[in-house]
Amino acid sequence: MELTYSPAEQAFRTEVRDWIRENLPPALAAKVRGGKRLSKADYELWHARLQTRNWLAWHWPVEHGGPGWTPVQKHIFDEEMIAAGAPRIIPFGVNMLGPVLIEFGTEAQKARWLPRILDGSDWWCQGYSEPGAGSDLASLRTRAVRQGDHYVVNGQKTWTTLGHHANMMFCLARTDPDAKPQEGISFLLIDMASPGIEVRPIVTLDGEHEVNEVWLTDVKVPAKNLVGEENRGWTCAKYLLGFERTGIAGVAFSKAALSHLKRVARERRKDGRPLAENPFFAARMARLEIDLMAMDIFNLRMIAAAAQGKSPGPEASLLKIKGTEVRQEASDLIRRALGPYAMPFLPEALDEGWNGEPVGPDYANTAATQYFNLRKTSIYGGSNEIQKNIYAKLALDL
Amino acid sequence: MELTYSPAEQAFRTEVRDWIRENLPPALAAKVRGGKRLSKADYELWHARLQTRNWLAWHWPVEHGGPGWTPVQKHIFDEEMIAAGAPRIIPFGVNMLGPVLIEFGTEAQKARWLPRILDGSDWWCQGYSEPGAGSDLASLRTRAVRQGDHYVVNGQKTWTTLGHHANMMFCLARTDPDAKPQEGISFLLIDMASPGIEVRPIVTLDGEHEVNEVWLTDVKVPAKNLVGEENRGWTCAKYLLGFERTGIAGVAFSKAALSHLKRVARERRKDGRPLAENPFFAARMARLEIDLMAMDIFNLRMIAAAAQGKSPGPEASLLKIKGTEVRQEASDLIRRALGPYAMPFLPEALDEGWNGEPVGPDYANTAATQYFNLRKTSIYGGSNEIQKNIYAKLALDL
Amino acid sequence: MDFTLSEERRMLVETAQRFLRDRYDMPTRHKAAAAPDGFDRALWADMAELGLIGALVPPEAGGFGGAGEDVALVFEQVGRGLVVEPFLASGVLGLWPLVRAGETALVEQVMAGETIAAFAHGEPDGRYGLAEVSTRAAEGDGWRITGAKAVVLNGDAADVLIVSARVSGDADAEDGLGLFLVEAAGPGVTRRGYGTVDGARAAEIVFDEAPARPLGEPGRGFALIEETMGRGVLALAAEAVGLMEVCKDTTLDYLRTRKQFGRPLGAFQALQHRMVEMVLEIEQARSAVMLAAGTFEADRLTRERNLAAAKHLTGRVGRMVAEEAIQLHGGIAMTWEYPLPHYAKRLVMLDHLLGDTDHHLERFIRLGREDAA
Amino acid sequence: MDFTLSEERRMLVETAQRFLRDRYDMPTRHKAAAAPDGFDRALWADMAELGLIGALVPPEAGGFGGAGEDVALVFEQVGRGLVVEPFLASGVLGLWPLVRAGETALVEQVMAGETIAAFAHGEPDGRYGLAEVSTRAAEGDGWRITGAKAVVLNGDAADVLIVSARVSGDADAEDGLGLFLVEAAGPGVTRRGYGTVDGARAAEIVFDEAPARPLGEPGRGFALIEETMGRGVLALAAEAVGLMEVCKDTTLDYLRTRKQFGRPLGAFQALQHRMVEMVLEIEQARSAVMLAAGTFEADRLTRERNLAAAKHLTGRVGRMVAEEAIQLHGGIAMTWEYPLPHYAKRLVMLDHLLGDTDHHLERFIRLGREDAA
Repeated sequence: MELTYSPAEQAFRTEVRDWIRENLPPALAAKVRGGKRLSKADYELWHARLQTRNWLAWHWPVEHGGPGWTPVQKHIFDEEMIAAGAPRIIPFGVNMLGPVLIEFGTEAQKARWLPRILDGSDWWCQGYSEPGAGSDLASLRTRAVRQGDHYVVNGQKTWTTLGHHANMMFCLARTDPDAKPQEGISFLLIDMASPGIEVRPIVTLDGEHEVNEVWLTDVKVPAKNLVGEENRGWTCAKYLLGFERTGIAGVAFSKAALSHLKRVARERRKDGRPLAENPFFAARMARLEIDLMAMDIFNLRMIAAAAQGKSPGPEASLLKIKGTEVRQEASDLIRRALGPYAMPFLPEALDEGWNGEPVGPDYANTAATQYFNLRKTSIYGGSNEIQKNIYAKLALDL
Repeated sequence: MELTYSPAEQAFRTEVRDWIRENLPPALAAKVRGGKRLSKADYELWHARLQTRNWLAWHWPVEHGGPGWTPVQKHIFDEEMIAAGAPRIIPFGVNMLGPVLIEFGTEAQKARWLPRILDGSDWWCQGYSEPGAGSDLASLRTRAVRQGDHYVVNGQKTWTTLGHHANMMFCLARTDPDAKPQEGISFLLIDMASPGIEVRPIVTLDGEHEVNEVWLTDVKVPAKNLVGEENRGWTCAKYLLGFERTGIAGVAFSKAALSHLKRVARERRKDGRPLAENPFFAARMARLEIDLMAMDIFNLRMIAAAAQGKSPGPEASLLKIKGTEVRQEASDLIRRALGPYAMPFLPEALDEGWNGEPVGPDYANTAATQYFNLRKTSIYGGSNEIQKNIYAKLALDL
Repeated sequence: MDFTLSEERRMLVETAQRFLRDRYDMPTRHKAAAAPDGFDRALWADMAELGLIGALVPPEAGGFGGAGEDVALVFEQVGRGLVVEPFLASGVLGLWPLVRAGETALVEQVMAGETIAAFAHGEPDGRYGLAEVSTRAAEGDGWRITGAKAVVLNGDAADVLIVSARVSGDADAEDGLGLFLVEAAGPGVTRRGYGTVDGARAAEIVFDEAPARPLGEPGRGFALIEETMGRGVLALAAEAVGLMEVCKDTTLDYLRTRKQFGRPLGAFQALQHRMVEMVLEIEQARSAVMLAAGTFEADRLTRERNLAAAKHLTGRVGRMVAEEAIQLHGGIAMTWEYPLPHYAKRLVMLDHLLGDTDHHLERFIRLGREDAA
Repeated sequence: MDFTLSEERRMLVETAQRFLRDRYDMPTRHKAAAAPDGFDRALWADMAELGLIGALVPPEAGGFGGAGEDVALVFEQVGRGLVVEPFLASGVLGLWPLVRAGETALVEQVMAGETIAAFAHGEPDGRYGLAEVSTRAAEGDGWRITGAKAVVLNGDAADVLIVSARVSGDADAEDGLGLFLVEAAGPGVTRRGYGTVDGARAAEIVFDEAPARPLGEPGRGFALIEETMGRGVLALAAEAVGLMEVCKDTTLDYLRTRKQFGRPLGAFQALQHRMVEMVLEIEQARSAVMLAAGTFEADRLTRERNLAAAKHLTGRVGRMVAEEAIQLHGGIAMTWEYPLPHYAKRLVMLDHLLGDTDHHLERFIRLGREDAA
């Protein structure tokens, strides 16, 4: 057993860290760290920078232009990106559609779409979830009917993250209504400029707009935009679910949150002493830190297993559950630490270029909204309840 | 809203308290408080004392000799008994069989058995649970076959509390194997001296013997010992389950445990100060105390509703769950408070008349075994999981 | 032993319920919250007219209630309705010192909803401590106040401010405090109003030699501060129970009707058990509030200990209920247009007002030691 | 980054597993626990022969292991086997000070299982504090020890006692402590042995001018006490993981086979989810133990902080696993003849040895401050 990184891995970490320092604009990192709104241009800039180094499509196989990293390298890259305050890579094109096309796409599809993912020509969004379907993809109701050389699609998608930025959507639609629920689904690529598409914003409980509803009314989709076989779209969707998910536990996010929490608890005071010295608060922080230390090792155990060629098992479900719980707990403590100053909320302070005076400490404004926003992490990507069902069935044989 | 007791109720409390002080032998109270083993004679003595005051069968209707107490009086009586360290009333005859006979028994059955319950002639045990049946009474396998003027009973009962003291058992047995699971069951009274009955001790995880297995092989039971109609025994069993259960939350037990805990935490030391002043331990105790304060009111709300003639609703399930959790938590903290001195266990110290030197504080010996023993409270009497099922169905309509 | 309501109180509850049902739906509430004051003055006047503010004031001061039980009943309805009108700020925290100081005219105006009062007590460097007051009051040409107050609820819309200030002693000393009446629009008062996460409003207020009038004897104000905050704690704990009830009912409705994998969500045993645990904890929280309300007129230690217990427990249970209600709903509970998350947000944020669950646990422990001593 | 075992360590684990499977079933274990010594000396010698004690000792002291990883591996198996032989008392706490003091001959005898050593450190008025020592050592005609030690694990069967005693300083001071070797059957030593709740044995020991030989320099023994206790903490945390694994496997088997209402218990979703939560927490506990084992040779602060984290977490998770395993089984888990409750008892009682979950949380916090300073 060896818990430390090899010299080569440490050198890789240095390389990544140095490159980020040189390439990530400090103003952009400050926006990420301050919880400000990021524009489409912010993401596009960062994607393009990464692509200059060939680090955008780091999940892709070498033969399609991926850097060929080991699981440990991927983990290190992920940690460094988050620690540096880099914007996240928008996953829909590069991390989700890319691998599906590489596995199931025709040569023509690969030739057309993969380069456009890398050079930023397309902004993809994901059309999986539907109102009323929740975590139950098999009850999908969007219909696609083949008419000559195209499909006609009708239905409604929801929780479409950054769909208002997207010009393309990959989408699951039912092509055989008589088949069993999980069969008869197809995987389609849809131009968001097609007539009959309407994107409606969903304002979330924190007052922000990041997700959308997408309404499809008699939308024509060329048949050549079918990925994989007709009625076998479930295979593509499942492939993605089983795809190696580095960072599923969000350890790097939680580490960043913990170190922010420690700073807040040193600065805020309770009974005339730093809050960090209050025994109850210190206990809450210490329990969190211990949970996180353990989860870090748990995560590394999975990565080391992947590095030995083991495919990711149902333990990914456990990591997802614990990862979201720990991250939510960290945000809860940050909110708590602020005391009354968790109350004020100035939405205008999230805007780029806002130069007003904060109310209370400068980090207070987003503490509570961040706590509420993170409730989503245990709901999406397969809710924690679904993860428990999966693990009970696959790993515990119950 | 009025949270205090009426003058009449306060006078009743004084009356009960005074009577207990005069009638409960201090040596017996000391045994109860010290967690020592109680003999059959101890229980019989206390039953007889209570009966002199007409306070043994306090659940019974006035016309059958009950004292006619209000729900609040019953609650007060229960609190005072426990606070004084009185032995519990063994419930099988007086609290369980008695009401069933009063409701379903023939005049002959009432005339024969009720007086014998009151004067202590019979020690009853309960033959409900079976190996493999758990909380699922409907899957009962003990068979009773009618042959002329008697039944022949074969089967096995388990968790028979104090069955080794009993001379009589009331028992559920299947009389119609072809009926639906909950039908075809009959309620029989069985003489433990009958040929074919064997009582085998079950030693529990704390090393003690209180419960038993009862094996029945071709046991003859006179047909006149059938209570209620043949195949309708479920009705009797259900009647008892729905019977008013004062003290289901065990508030009085938890109050006694909390006050003991406070004493222990004042006496034991951590870092040179009383453990009660250690912030982590003080927080554990305070959370427990607050839970208990709330549960006390919750319990009184139910009693007040009963006093207004409302029949006990599914809230009894909630009280059972919280009551066992709080009581178990109190025992957990007492164990914790003792530190290393929770380890030693001298079984001989539980014997009557043991005069040895304790290891550590005199109350240490039973702290851990008590904690383990109380795990049973969330298992028996309808496990907490069953209570949740019941409440979800009956009260939440899920 | 009686947990039933008197006839008068039953009518009070029904009045509030009817008003909220008929006049205060979610769009109305959101609109009120988005108004410049953070609430609707006309609705506030109507609520006053119905006696909902007067119910918080004892008869001898011109109201027709004022007992702990009244406060709890009104605020449970405030919670159920997710009311943004200034019941806490003006109706309790601002009003009670005026009642105790015998400010008859002002009490009447506040009770009528015409004058808005706010309680300016917490300070930028403070954190829930009752005596954490650095703001100074000095007597010369009348009393004048200098200092800064933080997160003053409805401080921007207030007409009068009840300000805690120190006439002597170190920061944190209980001795040397006083309460003062300051005209909100008067000289030496600078206010910066803002919205809060849960849809209410508050203000940062700076006093620079602001003219003030003492309420009670300057220097001996701690008891009144504690008493006022205690009323506020009871109000918040009761509001929390009201919010929990709505969270529970909404979630139950959702579980009964929403289907997944071909069955209603409520048919899944894991969710059933979690709902039962939620209901059980709500009953515990409700019980703690009843205890605090029912002993609100008892001796100080009993009252303050039961208040601390209620605030601790509603804080602990409140977080659980809010998080579970969102989780059991799934995505829809993350949307602004659905009512539930607004209840959940308020329920969580109550823990940031007048002392959080840890603060009140510490207070409960400390009061227990005073009791034993 | 490598979580696999070396070939030697894999063999060590297999050796232990084979022995426990073939020679140490539950009746054997119960019989050993019921023996006068509280364990079986013949089995102990066999375990020594297999190298299971030697694996706890570094090569330079005559063993063939001794690293944190070795300790963790052996004790996970001790947990899985519910072993009552004195691995902790003699193999770690008693042996380590002898190793550090270069007591070659004694080390060999203890490693061979011929001599039983015990660590007499905790005192009747103490509670997990490393320096809570009032027992005195004084030099005159050789060193002599006077004082009382509490709950000395296997203290009744021990041949030699390693005793902590104070040569100077106040109770609680880290300075002035020393470790001493005392013949258990020698003059001035009075022992009272007894069984413990979890089937082990311990003793109260009184020293009255008992002749003693210093191990290391008297007065500067604190570091060795901390180091020895740290090894014990690692051992207990790893033992806890072994116990948890058995609790989990037994419960899973039960849920898969036992039927209720016509379905296996494991088909009920509420129980499934609780099992998943149990497994998740066990993986967390296991991870914390791996971290403590893998950094056991690091600098003091890293080592001690990770040990405190592991003991805290195994204590917290241990209680949950023990209680859930019993609850999910139902009645059968309350019976002596079923193996599970014996595992559950040991798992809970581990929290009473070498500092409980709260103690180590406080220690973790304190060490964190030292780290920041």
